[in-house]
Amino acid sequence: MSDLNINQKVSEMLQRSEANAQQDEKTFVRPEDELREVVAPDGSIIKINPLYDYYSGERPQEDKPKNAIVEKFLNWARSESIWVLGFGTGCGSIEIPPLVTPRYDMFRFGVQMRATPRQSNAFIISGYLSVKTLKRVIRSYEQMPSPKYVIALGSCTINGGMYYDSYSTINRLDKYLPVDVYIAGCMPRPEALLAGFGELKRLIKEGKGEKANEYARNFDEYKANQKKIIKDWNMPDYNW
Amino acid sequence: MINSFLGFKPDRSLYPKTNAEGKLEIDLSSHQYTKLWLGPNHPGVTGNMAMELTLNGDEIVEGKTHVGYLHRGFEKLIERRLFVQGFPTSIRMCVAEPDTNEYLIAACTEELSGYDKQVPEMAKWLRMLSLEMARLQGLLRGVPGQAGTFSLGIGVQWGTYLRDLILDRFEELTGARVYHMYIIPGGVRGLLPDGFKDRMEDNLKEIDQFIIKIRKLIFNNAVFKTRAVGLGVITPKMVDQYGIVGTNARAAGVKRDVRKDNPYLFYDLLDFDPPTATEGDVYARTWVRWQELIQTVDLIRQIMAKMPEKGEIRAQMPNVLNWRIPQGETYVKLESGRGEYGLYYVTDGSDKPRRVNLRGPSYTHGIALLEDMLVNTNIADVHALMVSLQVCPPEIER
Amino acid sequence: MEHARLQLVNKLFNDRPKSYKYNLFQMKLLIDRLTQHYNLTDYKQQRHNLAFVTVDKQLSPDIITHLRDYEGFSHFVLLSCVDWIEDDKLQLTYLLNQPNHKYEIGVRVLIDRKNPEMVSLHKMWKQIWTYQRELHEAFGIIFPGSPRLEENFVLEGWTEKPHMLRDFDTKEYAERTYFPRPGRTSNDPATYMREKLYPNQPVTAKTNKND
Amino acid sequence: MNIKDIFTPFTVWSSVLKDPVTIKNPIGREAAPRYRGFHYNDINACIGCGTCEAICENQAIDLVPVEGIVTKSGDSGLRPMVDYGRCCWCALCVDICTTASLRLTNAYTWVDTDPDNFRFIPGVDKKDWDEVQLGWRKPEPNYSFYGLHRQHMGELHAEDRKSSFIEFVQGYSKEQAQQEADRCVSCGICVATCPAHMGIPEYIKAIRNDDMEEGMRILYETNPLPEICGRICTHKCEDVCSIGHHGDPLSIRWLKRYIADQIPTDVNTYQDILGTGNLAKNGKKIAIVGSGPSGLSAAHYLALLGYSITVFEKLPAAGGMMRYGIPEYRLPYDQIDKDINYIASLGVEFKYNITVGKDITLDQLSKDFDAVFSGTGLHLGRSTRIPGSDNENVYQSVDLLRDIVTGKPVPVMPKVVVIGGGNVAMDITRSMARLQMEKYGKVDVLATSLEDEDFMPADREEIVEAREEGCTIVPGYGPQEVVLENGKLKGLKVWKCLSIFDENKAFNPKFDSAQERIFEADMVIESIGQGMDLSYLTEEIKSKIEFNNRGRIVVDADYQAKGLPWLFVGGDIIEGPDVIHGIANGHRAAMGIDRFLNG
Amino acid sequence: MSIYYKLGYTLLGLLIVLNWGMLMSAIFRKIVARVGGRYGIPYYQPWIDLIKNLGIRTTLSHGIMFYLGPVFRFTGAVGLFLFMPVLFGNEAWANFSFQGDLVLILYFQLFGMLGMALGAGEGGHPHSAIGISRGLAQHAAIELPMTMGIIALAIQYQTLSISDIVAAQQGSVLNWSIFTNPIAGVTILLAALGAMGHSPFNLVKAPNEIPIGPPTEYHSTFLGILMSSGAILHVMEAVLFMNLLFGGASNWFEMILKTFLIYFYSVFVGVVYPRFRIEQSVAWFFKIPLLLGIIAILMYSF
Repeated sequence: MSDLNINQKVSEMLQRSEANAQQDEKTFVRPEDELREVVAPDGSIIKINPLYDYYSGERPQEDKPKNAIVEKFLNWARSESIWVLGFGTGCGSIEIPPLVTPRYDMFRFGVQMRATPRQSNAFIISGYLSVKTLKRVIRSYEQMPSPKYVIALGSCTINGGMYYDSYSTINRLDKYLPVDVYIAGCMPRPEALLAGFGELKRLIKEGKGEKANEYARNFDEYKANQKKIIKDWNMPDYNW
Repeated sequence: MINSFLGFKPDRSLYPKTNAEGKLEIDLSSHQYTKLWLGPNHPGVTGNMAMELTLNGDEIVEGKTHVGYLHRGFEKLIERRLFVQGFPTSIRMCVAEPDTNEYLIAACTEELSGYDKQVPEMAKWLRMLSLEMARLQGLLRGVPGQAGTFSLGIGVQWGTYLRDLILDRFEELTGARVYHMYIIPGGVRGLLPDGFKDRMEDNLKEIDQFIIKIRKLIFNNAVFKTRAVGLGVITPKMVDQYGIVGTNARAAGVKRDVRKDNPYLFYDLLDFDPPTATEGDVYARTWVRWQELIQTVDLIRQIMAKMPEKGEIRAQMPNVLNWRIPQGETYVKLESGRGEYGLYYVTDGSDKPRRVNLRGPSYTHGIALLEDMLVNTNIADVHALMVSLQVCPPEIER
Repeated sequence: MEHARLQLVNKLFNDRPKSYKYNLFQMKLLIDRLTQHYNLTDYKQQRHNLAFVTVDKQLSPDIITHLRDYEGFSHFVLLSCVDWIEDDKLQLTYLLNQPNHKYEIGVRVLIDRKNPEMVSLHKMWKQIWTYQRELHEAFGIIFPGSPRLEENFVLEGWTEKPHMLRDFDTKEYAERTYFPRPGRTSNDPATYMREKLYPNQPVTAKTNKND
Repeated sequence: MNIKDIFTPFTVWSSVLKDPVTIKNPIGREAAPRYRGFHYNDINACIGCGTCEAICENQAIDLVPVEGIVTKSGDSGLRPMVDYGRCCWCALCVDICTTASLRLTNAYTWVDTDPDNFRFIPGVDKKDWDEVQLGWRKPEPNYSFYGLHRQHMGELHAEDRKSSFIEFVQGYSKEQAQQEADRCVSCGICVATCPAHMGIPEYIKAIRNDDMEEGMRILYETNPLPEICGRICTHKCEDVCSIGHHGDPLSIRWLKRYIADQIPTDVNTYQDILGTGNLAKNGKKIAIVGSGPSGLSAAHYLALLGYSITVFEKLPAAGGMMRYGIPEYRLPYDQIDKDINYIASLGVEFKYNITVGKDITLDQLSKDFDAVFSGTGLHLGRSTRIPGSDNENVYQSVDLLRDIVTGKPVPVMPKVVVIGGGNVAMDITRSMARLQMEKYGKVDVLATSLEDEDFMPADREEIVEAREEGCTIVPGYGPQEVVLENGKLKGLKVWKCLSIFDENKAFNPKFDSAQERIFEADMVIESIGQGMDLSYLTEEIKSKIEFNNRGRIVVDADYQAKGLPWLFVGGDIIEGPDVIHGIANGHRAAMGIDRFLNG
Repeated sequence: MSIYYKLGYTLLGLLIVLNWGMLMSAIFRKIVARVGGRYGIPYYQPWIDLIKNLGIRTTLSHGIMFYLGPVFRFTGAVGLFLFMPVLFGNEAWANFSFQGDLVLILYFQLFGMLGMALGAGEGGHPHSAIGISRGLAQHAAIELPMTMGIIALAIQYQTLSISDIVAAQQGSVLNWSIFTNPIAGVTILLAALGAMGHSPFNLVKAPNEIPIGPPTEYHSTFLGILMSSGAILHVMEAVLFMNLLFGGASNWFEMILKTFLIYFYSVFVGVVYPRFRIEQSVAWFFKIPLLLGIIAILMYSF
C-alpha cells in the first residue's frame, strides 16, 4: 500500500471522527472503540470502526400483530412461557433466588430464568439503576427480541425511592424504558413478584403487552432522554 | 490436570511479556489474546460487577474488576440525613447481610454520643441474635452456593429454602424479610414474638440435617474436590499484604475473628472457637464456612438459652429529630459472614454525620486480591473464585 | 435460668476490664515510644482499643512504615478522607491494625484542600492503590505513581466536581439531571393552619422599617 | 480421590421421594403479624402534625389538604400522602407518629401498570388493606423517639407557698430546659393555635442551641411580654401540643419563661440583643388607653415602627390586669416591671392616674393624636344576682385582687366561699388562702363552680395546686341564695347543677333542687366573669361605632373600630379574656394603625 | 413397502420421537426439581416454550451460517432418526437403516455439533466461540472412547449394521451386549455421560460461566429449531445406546421405557456432581473410558 493511500485513509478517518464529534460533543470514545486499522494474517489492512461495524445500523421497527386469532393463541403461549433475563440490576435481585428455589418455585407458573438477553422476554429491573448500569440495561433491553416486557420492582423505579437525591441513580425508569408492570415494595416480597407475573400474564393475554412497539414508536424521545444522562455515550444508537 | 497427567509442561511461549515496569505487554491486535467481559449482565457473577479478562486460550493473563454498577453514593447520602434517618439508608449498602450495617450505624452513633453504656441488656442480646441469624442466612446461601458455581444446583435449592425459613423468623422478629431495620440507635425495635424460640428451634433442626446432607453432597464429592482443591490459594503471608480478613484469612491458617479479638455485644459470654484450616484454597474456604455454619447454629442456640425473657429494648435517647452528636470520630467493626466489617464515622457536632466510610471485606477481596488471583486461572473458575472470596459488589462501591 | 444468666453477666463485667486495661496499657506504651521519635498532635484515645493521632504530612509515610515494620501494625484497615471545608483542609485517615495486641491506630494527615496531593503508599500494602483510586475519584486527591489512578472507579463519564466533596450538592444535581416525578406539593402545618384559620391576618410580623 | 467420594453424593437422591416444600398458593400469603406492609392512617385520630414528613428520610410523605377535614385548633386539616415511589417501609413514620394514628398493615401486594398511581392518602383513598388489623404499630411507651415525660419544674412545697405571696414556681435549670426543648418535634401545630402565632418551634430550637439571644429575638417578634407570658399564659399551645397525645405535652410556657429569665434585667441588654437602641421617629403620635397586655403590645410594636406613644393608665402603675388581677405568687411584680421597663425604654410615655373619659376625653385624644388604641379590659366584677348577693360581705373577686395589689386593707374572714371555676376564681381562692394563713394560721376557703371538674375552665394545675394548698373545691353546684341570718352572712345555698347549656347551646343551667347543700361562710366572693366599662365612650362615639349582640365593639381584621377610623380597639373587650389574646390584638392593631396612617 | 408408506411412517415416527423427547425433558426437569424439593415446570411447558419461540417477532441474523447452524443441527438430529432402526423387527419403524448405518450414525452425531460451530461462530458472541471450542474439544474426547466401544461391539458381532447388532441380542436379557461384552458396554455408557450433555460434562453450555455457550445468540425460530432438534437428539442417542447395549425395543412401550431409563442414568449422575473444567473432562475421557475402550477392542481382536 502506498503512502498516498495511507494518508488518504488517515484523513478519511479523521474526517469521520470529526463528524462524529460534531454530532454530539459530549460523546467520548474509549481507546478500544476508536477507529483503527488491523493487519490481517495475510498482510492486508482492515479498517475497523468498532462502534458502527459490530452493530446493526437500523432503527427499530414496529412489529404490529397481524392475524388476530393467531396472535391471541401466541399471546397465550407468551403469557405461559415468560423467560426472564438473569440480570440482577439492583438489590431486588436478592429475592430472585427464593423464586427459583423450592419455597416459591416460579417454574410452576411458566416463568423461567434465562442467561442471555437474546432468549429472554422479560426484564426485571430490580430496583435502583445507576447510570452506569442503565447503559448496560439499555443495551440488554434492545438486544431482547420483541415482544418484550419490563417489570419494575420497588420504589426506586417509580420515583427514585430512597436514592431520590443520589447523583448516581436515575429517578424514573419510564423515561428511559417502557415499563409494563410496577410492583410496590422495597424490595417486593417473592409473593408480590409472583403477583406481578400474574398481572403481566393477564396483560399479555389481553394483548396489552406491546410496550416493545411503544419503544420503537417513541424511539427518538427515549434515546434523547437516555443520552441526556449517559455522559459517555460510546455505543451505537441501535443495539439490535 | 491433563498436562500433569500426560507429563506436559504448559506452553508459556504465547504468554505476554512483562515490561520493565512489571506490566504485561498485551497487544490485542496480535490475535493471541481475547478480551472477554464477564458481567455485569452475567448470571454467575454475584451482585452486579464486571470482570474484564484478557484471555490466552482458556487462561486468563490479565483480569480487571470493574465496579460501580450498584453505586448509589450512600456515603454522600448519609451526610445529608439525620442520624436516625441514616440507618434505613445505610443498611442497603450490603444486601447479603444488612443487619451488620444496622449494628455499625447504631454502635457508631451510640459511641460518639456517649449512649453506648445505656443500651439495655435485652437489646444487646437481640442484636446478637439478629446478627447471628444474618450470618446463618448468609452461610446458607454461601456454602452450597460455592458448589453452585460449579453447577451443583441441588445444594443451592435446599440452602435457599432453609434461608427462607430464617427469613420467616426475621420477618416475625423484625417486620421485614430482607431489610430488617431492626437495630436502631439506642436499642432494637421489638421483643421476641411469642413462640419464636420454638419455631426457631424447629428450623435449626432442619438446618442440622441439611448440614449433614451438604457434607455428603459437597465435601465428599469427587468432582467438587477436583475442581476446588488447589484453586485460588491464599498463603498466610498474603493475609497481611492484601488485608485479607474473615473466613478467607482463617482458611489460610490466620485466626482472626473480631468476635474473639475485640469482643462486642456479649460475644465473650458465648462459648465458641472460630474454625480454621491451613490449605487456603477454595475447598478449605468452603470447609471453614461449613464449620462456621455448624457453629452459628450452635451460637443461636446459646443466645436463645442465655438471653433474658424480657426487658427494656431501647435506651431513652434524645428526640431523634433533634439529636446532635458532638465532634468526634470512631471506627467500629464487627465480624460479618465475610469478615471484618467496619464503619469509620466522623461527626462534627451537627445533627448529621460529617463522613461515613464503610470498609467492607469485599473492598480488598474483590479488587486487589481477586485481580491478582485471576491471573493464570481458567475462565471456568473465575466466578468460583469470586464466590469463594465472598465478594459482594455493593459493599465495594456503596 | 435467671440466676445462671446473672452469673454470666457478672463474669462479663469482671473479666472485661482486664482486657481493657491491657489494651490501654499497650497503647500508652506505644504512644510513648512514638512520641520519642515523632511529633504527634491531637492524640485521642477513642476507645480502649482505638486511638487517633495527627501527624505531619511529610512525616506520615515514615510513621506508617515505622508502625508497620517495628510496631507490628501489619494489617491495613482503611484509608479514608474527611472534607473539612471550613478549614480548607482534607483529612486523610490511615487506619492500621495491630493483630497481636488487637488494637487500632488511626493516623490523620491534613492536606491542603486547594492542592490535594499525597504520597502514594501503594508499595506498602497491595490493596492501597484501590483506596487511592477511589479517593482520587471521590475527592480529587492526587497520589503520584499510584497504579490506575486515572481510571474510572465507580462513576462513568463524570463531568462534575469530585462527588464526595462537601460543596458538591447531590440533591441539586439529582433534581437537575434525573427529573423527579412531578405533581408533589407539601404544606407546612403551621403556615397552612394560619392561612386557613386566620385568612386575613398578616403572616409575618413587621419590625422597624429603618433596620 | 477415594471411592467414597464417588458414591456418597448419590445420597441426595433420597429426597426425590419426599414431598416438595413449596408453598402451594404463594400469592397473597399472609405476612408475619408484625410485617411492615402498606400504610393505613386513622384520619380521625390524625392531626396532620407532619412529624412523619419530618422523619421520612426519603421525602416520601407530603401533607395535603383532604376534603371533609376542616382545619381547626389542634388539627391542621392536612393528612399525610405517601409516595410509594419513595417509601422504603422503614416505619420510622409510624414509630414517631404523635397520635399513633399511622400504622403499617401486613398487606404487601400492589401491582400496577401506571406509576402515577403509587401515590395515595392512607385512610382516605380506599385500599384493599384498610381493614387489615395486623402489621407494624407504634411500639409501646418504653420505646419512644421523643421524651414522653415532661421535665418536672421545681416548685415550693404547698405548706411553704401558702404562707406567702412569693413566686412558688422556680423555673428550669439549663439541663432541664434543654431536655424539655429536646422533646419538641417542631410540628408547628401550636403556632396557629397561639393567638399571637408565636414562633414556638423556633424559640424552642434556640433553647436547644443554647442561643438565648436568638430566642429572645424570636419571642419579641410576636410577643413583647415574654416574662409575663412565660408565667401566666393560658398556654393554648400546650393543649394542642402534638406530643401530648401520647405523653405529656411540652411545657412551652415554662420554656418561654426560661428564655426570658436568662436575659438580665437591664434595658440596655435588651436593646442590644433586639437591636432597638436608637429608633428613628416618624413624627406621628398615637394615644393608647389602658396599659394592659394589648396596650403594651400595641405600644411596643408602634414604638418599633417609629411612632411616639403615650399610654394613659387610670391606676398608679402599668400592667392592667396582669398587675392588678393576678396574684403576686404567680406573677411577681419585678417581672412585670422588667417587661414594661423595656417597653418604656423604647420611648413610650406612660401617664398614670389619668382616667380617660374623666380626666381627658376620648375626643380630645383623637384631636391630639393621629390614632387612638383602646384596650381598657374587663375590670367590672359581675354579680350572680342571687338573693342576698347585695350583702356587704359579698365581694367581687376583681375588686379584691386589685385591692391586694394596691395595698388597700382587704377583709379576710375565717370562712370564705368563692363562686366560680375560672382562673380568676382560683386566683382569689388561693390569695384568700394565703391571707387567711397570715391572719388565722389556717386555711378554710371553698370554691364552687357550675361545671363538673373535667370541664372547669381553670387550668388543671391551678386546681391541683389550690387543693395542695388546702383549699376545698366543689365543682358541679350552682349558687341559689346567700343565706343570711339577721342580715349576717351565714353561708351559700347551692343546688347540684345538671346541665349548663340548653339545646340551643345557650347558657341556661338546670338544677336539681333535691341535692341541696349549704356551704358555711362568713364571706362570699363572686368570681363568675368580668364586665367591661365603656363609660369613657361618649354617646356621639357610641352612635358612630357598632356593637355586636354580646355588647362588644365590632372591629375589622386590623382591630379598627367600624365607623371610626382613628379608633382601634383590642384586648379583653374584644377577645379573651386572657393575656395572650391581648398581646395578639395589640400587635395586630399596631400593624393596622401603621397601615391606616402610612397607607 | 412403497417409499410413500415409508415416508409416511418416517414422518409419523419423527413426530412421536419429537413429542416423546419434549415430554421426557419435562419429566426429567420435574424429577430434578423433586430432588431439590420443588414441583418444577408443568409437563406441557416445553411445547409452550416452543410455540412461544416460534411466535417471537424479531428475527435477526448475523449471516448465512447463522441461519444454517440450527438447520445443520436439525439435519443431524433427523439424520440420526432416519438411519436408526427405532423398533426391531418392524420394517416400517426401521426407517432407512442399512448395512453400515453405524458409521453414518456416528457421523451424524458430529454433524449437528459442526453445524452449531459454524452458526455460533458467525454469531460473533465471544461466549459462543468459547463454548463451541470447548464443545468440539470435548466432543472429540467423547467420540474417541465411544467409537472404541462401538468398534469393539462391531468386532464382536462382525457387523456394522445396527439392526444386525440388535438382532444378535434377542432371545434373553442375558444376550444384551452389556452382559455379553461388559467392558465395551461400560466404555460406551461412560462416554454416553458426555454425549447426553449433563453434569459433570456440560461445560459447553455452562450458564454460570459463559452464558449459555454456543446458542447464546440464538433466539425465536432458530431457538425453536434448536429445541426440537435437541429433543429428537436426546431420544435418538438413547435409542442408539438401547440398540447397541440393551437389546433394542420391539414395541413403542419398550422403547419409551428403555430410553427413559437410559436417559435417567445420565440425569442420575448429573444431579449429584458439579461439572468438570474442559481440560479435566477431556483428561477424564482420555483416562478411564479410553483405556477401557482399548481393552475392549484388544479383547475381541485377538
